[in-house]
Amino acid sequence: MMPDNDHYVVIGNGPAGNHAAATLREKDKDARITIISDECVPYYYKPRLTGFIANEIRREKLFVSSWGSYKEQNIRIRLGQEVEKIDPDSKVLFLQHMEKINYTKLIIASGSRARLLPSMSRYADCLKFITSYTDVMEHKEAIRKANDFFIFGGDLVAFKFLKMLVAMGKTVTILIYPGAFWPYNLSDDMLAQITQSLSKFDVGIIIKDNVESIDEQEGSVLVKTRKGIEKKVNMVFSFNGLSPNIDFAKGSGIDIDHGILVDEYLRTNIKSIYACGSCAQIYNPAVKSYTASIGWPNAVAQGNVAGLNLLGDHKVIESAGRKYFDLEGVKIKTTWWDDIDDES
Amino acid sequence: MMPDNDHYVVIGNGPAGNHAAATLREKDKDARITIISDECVPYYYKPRLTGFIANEIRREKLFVSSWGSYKEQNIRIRLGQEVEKIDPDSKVLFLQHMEKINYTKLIIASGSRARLLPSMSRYADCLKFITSYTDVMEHKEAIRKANDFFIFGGDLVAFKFLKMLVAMGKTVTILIYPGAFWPYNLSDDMLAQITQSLSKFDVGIIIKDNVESIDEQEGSVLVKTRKGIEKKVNMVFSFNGLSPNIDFAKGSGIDIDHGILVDEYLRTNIKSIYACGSCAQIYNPAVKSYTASIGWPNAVAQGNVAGLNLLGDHKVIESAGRKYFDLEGVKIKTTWWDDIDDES
Amino acid sequence: MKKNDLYSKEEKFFQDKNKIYSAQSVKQIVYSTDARDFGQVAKSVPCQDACPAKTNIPGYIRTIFEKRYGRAYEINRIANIMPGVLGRICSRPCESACRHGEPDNGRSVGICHLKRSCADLKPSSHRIIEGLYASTGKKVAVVGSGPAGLAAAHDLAILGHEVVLFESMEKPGGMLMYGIPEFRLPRDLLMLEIKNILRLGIKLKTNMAIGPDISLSRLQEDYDAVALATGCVSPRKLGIPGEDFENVHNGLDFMKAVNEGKKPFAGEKVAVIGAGFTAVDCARSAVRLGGKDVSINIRKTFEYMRVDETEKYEAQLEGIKTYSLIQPSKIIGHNNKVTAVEFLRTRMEKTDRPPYRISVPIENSELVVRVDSVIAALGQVSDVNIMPKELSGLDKKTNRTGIDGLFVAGDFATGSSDVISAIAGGRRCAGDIDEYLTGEKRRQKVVRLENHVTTDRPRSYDFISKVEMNTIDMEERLFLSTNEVETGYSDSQARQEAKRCYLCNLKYEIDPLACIYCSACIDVAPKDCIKMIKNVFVNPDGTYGGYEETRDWNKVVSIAIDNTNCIRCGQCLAVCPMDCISVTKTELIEIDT
Amino acid sequence: MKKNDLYSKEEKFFQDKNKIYSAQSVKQIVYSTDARDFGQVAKSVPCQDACPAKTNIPGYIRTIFEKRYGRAYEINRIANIMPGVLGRICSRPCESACRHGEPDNGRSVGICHLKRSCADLKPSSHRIIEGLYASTGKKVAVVGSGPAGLAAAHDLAILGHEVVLFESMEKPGGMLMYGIPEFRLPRDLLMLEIKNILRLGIKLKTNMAIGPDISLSRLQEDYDAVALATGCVSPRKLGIPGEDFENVHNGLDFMKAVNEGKKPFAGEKVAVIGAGFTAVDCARSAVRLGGKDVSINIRKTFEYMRVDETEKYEAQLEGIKTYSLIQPSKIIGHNNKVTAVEFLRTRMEKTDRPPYRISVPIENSELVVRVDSVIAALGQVSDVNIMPKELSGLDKKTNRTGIDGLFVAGDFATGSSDVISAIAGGRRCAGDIDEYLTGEKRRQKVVRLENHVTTDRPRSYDFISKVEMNTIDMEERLFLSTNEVETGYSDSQARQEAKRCYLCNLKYEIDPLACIYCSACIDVAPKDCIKMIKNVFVNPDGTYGGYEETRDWNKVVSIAIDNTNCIRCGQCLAVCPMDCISVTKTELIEIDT
Repeated sequence: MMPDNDHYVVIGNGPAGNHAAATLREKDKDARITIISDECVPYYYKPRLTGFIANEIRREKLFVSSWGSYKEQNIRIRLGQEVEKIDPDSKVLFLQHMEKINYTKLIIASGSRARLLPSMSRYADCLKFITSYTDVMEHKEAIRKANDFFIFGGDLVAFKFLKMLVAMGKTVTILIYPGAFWPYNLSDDMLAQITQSLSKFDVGIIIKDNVESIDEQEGSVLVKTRKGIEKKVNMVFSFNGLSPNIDFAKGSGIDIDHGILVDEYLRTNIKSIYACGSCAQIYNPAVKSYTASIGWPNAVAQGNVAGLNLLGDHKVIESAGRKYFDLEGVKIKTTWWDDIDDES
Repeated sequence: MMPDNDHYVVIGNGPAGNHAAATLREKDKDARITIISDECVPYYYKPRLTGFIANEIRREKLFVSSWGSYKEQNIRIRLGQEVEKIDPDSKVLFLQHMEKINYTKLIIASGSRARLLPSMSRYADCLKFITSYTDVMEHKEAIRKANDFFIFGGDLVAFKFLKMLVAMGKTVTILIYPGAFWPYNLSDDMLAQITQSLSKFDVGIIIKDNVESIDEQEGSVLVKTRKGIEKKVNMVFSFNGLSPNIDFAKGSGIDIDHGILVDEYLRTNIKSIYACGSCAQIYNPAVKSYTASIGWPNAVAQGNVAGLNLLGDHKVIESAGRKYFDLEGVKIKTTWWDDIDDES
Repeated sequence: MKKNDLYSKEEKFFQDKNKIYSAQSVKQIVYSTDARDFGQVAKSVPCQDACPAKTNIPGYIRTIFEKRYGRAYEINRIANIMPGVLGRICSRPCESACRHGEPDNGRSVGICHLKRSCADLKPSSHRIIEGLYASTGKKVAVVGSGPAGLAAAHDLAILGHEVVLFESMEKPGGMLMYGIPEFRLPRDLLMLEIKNILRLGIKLKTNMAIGPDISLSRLQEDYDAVALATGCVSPRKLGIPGEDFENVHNGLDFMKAVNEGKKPFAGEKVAVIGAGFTAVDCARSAVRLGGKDVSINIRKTFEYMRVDETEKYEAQLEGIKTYSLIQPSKIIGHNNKVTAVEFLRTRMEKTDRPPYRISVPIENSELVVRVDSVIAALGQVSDVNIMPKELSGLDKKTNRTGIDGLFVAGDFATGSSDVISAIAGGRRCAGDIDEYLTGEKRRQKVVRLENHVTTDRPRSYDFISKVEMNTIDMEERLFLSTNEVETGYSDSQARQEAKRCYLCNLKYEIDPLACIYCSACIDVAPKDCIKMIKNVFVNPDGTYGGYEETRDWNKVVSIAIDNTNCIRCGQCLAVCPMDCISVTKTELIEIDT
Repeated sequence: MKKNDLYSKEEKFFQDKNKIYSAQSVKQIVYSTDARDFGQVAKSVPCQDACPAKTNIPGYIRTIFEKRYGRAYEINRIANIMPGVLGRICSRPCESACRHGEPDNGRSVGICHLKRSCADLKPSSHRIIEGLYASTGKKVAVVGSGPAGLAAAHDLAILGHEVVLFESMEKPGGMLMYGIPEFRLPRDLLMLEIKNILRLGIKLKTNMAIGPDISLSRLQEDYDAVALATGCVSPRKLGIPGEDFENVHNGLDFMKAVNEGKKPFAGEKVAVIGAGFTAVDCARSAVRLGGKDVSINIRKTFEYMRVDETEKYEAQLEGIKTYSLIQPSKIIGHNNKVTAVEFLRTRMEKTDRPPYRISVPIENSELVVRVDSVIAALGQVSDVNIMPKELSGLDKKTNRTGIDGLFVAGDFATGSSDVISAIAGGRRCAGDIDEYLTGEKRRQKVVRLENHVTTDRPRSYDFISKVEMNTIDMEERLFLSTNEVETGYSDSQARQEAKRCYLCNLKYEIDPLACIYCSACIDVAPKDCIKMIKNVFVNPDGTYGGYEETRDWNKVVSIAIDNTNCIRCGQCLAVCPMDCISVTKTELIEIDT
């Protein structure tokens, strides 16, 4: 009979999850460790996806881990499996298709996904996203073949993707949606600066307008705006920021706001459950508030801390958060309230 | 094939019916003549029924005709058959049990039957009547055996029957109902006279009272009056006048008031239909009104006239009606209105 | 299984009308609008056809037999709205038409008594079921809260209109409240059934007469439609000298006074003139006021009295004499008080026009009768003064007038009739108003056809004699004049009487394709109800007429069951070797279009 | 055949509760009052059990599947009286309980959307069916025409009492009329469903407030019973400095003004404080009044908002931001006008008492937000000043008070709840009043059991994804602020969503006497729904508790279907070689006692 070892389960196969798992294995050689991912590929570099589309980066260079590396670390990896529900009382995860997984301790590092604006939900079938390997594999060939693109939104990835398309010689129109950085709205001044910054590229820029309808018509897509602009394009992409991937945690008793609320030790309100990476909102004693964390380095650091604390440590996460993003030269605040502006 | 002779039908086997039939046979040798009677005995003397009960008259003396006499006259007699309906348009009589009889001319001489007071209908099972041979045959033995009698009402027959019972040595109580001669009411004066007249007999007399209830109890009958008199007797008889036997004619289109309305020629309002005897109300040009006819001689005379007129004659019936009956010395008017009194 | 139970209107089962159901256990229901089916029901179910409101009589009698009194009450209410009231005072045209009254068949079924029995015997927890259409936002004023007005208001409320009911008297009910005596119709019952109508959100405004209190033109302004249902309240006059003497009452005023609890003078000797319900009611009320010698005086014979046998019987029981074939010629008085009536005797005579038999006075046949009072109950005519002078298009049949949005209902439209006709008229008027307001006909009559397995009644039921109504005795009647005379059937009496119904709504048919002409059915038929026919006549309106019979086997095209003679004994069904006789339950009902 | 269809209450079919129906074609219906049946229904039909009004949810969803929208509407009305209203604004406790929301089962069924669909899609000729009890002659005053008052009035009218409904505002409906914005609840629909209640003869007196216009003691004199259903209208205060500045609204007053057609000042930057429906309604209304930067500010996290996902989604769609984990500490103003709000950040903390998770402010975490207006929508408390001072016996559970004939209903009795709870409370109060007036309990809940032939739904229905509600786009929302945002399901959408329902009211049972323990059913079960058990626990109230399972065949006493896990796929039924699995339709309904 197998010894009744601990079973540490990590939900999420990104930087936070992998670094958490690696830390756990490093400190506890006997424990069962499992990473669950809803994607079907090993741990990969998300920031390299655009380069991969543009054929600047080869497929092999995309991956951080190969299949073999999990085995080496004795970490069980379960890909293509979606967690549906957590029952913290019985310490059980419910997967789709009726499987249950018992855990002793849990790290949620489920990351985030492209945000579908509520107003766009009826056009979901026509909208493409570039947030995951799966997205990219689905659209890569089509992007290469297509000529006319419409980009709706305007977050950090949006402008990276736009520049890539322009570099590939595509015709691009962008409708900049002021709420793309939700919950931070772009002001008119900001919009003007961004437009100015983009003017060096040969792209159509639409501001102060909104999508009226998107219709798929014999292979092409017709976008109409409120103000009457019509664009017939091959593909429409939506870039309106990210939402934490935390639906499965709802109703479990774990405190959730936008993301999973954790204290400075990355502990949730439920014992034995930790969260890290972009799915988490971390209490920042400095600003006396919860902040979302964005970016690869943050995720790596949080994964390490989560792993250590889960095993008994009391490390406080060092805030690697920035107060501003740089969006085409425009400073975008990472907190929403006015007065931070004055404080800074 | 039989010649398509006339078929004269007479409803009723009493004096009016038999004399009508006899007249018809006398004047028309070929016609089919049928008498229909709901009783099962040949033509008999109704006035002799009381004597027959008292054993003063033997059964044979009761009958006017024997079975043979109908045959001799070639008159078909159908006994025990009740007429249910007349259809003057198709000249059809409907008998009970689905038989139909076609006629060419019809004489209604259906007589009358004991009147059951509406107020007494709930006690119908306890009340005996003496108006037909069938009644008498049913009660004769019981009357002989019984000792205590209660008589309710007080028409002509009532007093005859009462005297018979007294003569037979029975104990009799009579409750004189002022409406017994309906539609002629006895006044208080008249009641006093009648009581006086009856005082020579050893009978209990109740006036200005009414029956409260009649209950059959183990072979005897308990009569209670409104005023609290209780009589336990063997039999209760009701004598409250007669009603014409004309239910079957209702709805046929023949004018009916109390009885069947006929003119002075005994014609009803329907061609080929005549009525005579106590079932008829005959127009009396002398008093300019319809009068009911009572009594054997009237019935005989009317039967003859009806027969003659049916065959084409125009005889006016000679009114044999009386303006008064003698009821134990009290004169009872045969018409109801006040002023006749003054006129006479 | 469930889904097969119900066929929608569209899924007509009878593609071919010659197709006959054979007995089976699956319910098959068809809603037919075929003229032949309407004709068949009208001819074969004479009671329902005779009812002005087309009450489903065999339907409710059947449910009484099943002891489902509540359901029976609701079946009644669908058509006649106030079953407890009508179960007491209906003029009963159904009973005259009942096949049980035909030759050989005994007395007609006590349909009205049974109607009352379901009101009496329904469980105390009985719930009135109403199907309310969506609110339309339209407002309708109904003037007059007698039977026609109540019926119109009820149906309009059901149809979703806002209804205000105007009544000139203090209480609603019209003739029901003020015309009919309490001993025939208890007021708590009447008010209960009126309340059951009013509770559908109908606003009742009493003491509001059109003219004095509110003008018709005002109503026309304030409401989307106005229905006049003020009935017939102007009394017919005797038209003879002395009519204005004191103590010469007209019947309706006399009844109104009695019903208001007043004690109009009647005296000991009372002569009522008239042959209708009101005459009998006046006479019976006079008895309760102390009349010792109360007479009803009619011009024709008993037969022509416009009351049913029960009323005649009860009047006679209460000592009331009916003098026929006389008509008043003069009222004689002293000091302006009536002392006597002079009558002329009459005789019956024929005319060529309706009513065909009339009474004519006999010359010099005067007779004088001493009286203390005279009550002239000759009926009423409608008071048309209420109508605008320019009104010309009044159509007595359709409830519409020449004025847009103004309707007439009940006796006011048709002239004096009876309660059930007034209710039917009120409901018809509501339908017309609804069509006017909504632009569509929302209800229609259809014949519901349902296969039926058995005949449901043994032959022995045919020989049950009619169950008489129970009544209180004379002393109780006089003890309190408002004591109800009739006391209703008991549960077992009601079921017994219900058994008598022939269930004429069960249609018997022989499948001519399966029939082998063995004539076994004809041999067992207790009536002349199964016929060898060579032809069926078709009426101009598309309904079937009579059968052309033949005794010549060469000419027989079919053996047919004559449902107008059939007494549903089921003997044919039992002997048929081919199982080719089917039973279908046919019901004339109203459904949403 | 007909008579075998129906078993009366007395003729209990289940003499032995172990007897299980086997599938057959004859309908067998039993009305049970056995605690075990109540327990079974409560456990197995979680949606109906979660509904405060105990709406027969599987029943109406099934009839929607059958395209019988009218019937579905009536099934709803039996319990919740205003299906069109609740189909829009119900707080949907049923959907949280729906078994479709359990692990593996996808999203819960759109029960509320389906409720709306039967109101939308019922035929135009649909008729509302009411079963009216006989008039009692009793008069009841109901004070307050909000959901509780309307529900109480409706039931009292049905029960035969005369009802007068007093309303202090100009229009009836209470919070429905004045609290909920028109874009969520069109007023013509609301008035239609209110009229459907009022048309049962209920007299509505508006602009009549208890206190100013009529005294409570006067009502107690004039009526046989009085029900207070004035709800909760006294707003909870923020309790912070600056609360009285201009443009600091309380939520209910703000909504009231909006719903009266006034345009209260909101400005461009609007901060709504509160986490309930009213907060969201205020925010969405502020958007329609021209607000450009409208936020909802909540103390806890999103999860603790007392609104459903649809509302959150729609608010977000309309550009409303929700800021969580902050609470206002001060309102800052200039010239008596609000200019900004000072917030403190909060964090979640545990407590030992309900609600267990609370938010606590973080010291020195102040932040100031510039605003043009503040709307404080913190909910309301009942205004108990209306109650007589000597009133001591107010029992929040029973609707009775210590004063004879005085009752309380809805939020006024229980404190602030939701519409469906208020309706349930109003109906319960009506039942209590009826018992008080008549001395008897005239209605009772029973479990109706009917044998059922098949499972009625293929397994493929389990994988249908939830059908989303259709909505109008932003431009239309802003074009006319009263435009209804949601547009309802189409016919095919409604049927599609209806297919998803597991029909939890179908009870699956294995006859232990016929079962041969072959375990074929266990093998095909898609869920852990068929269990080998050695014991069934019995709760103290007589209901069945859970199963004690065993894997030891020696201890198995029965193989049982756990109806709380069963998704009615019918696969066990199909494979059972012994035909020993039966299906029974179980429905919690109300019948006359």
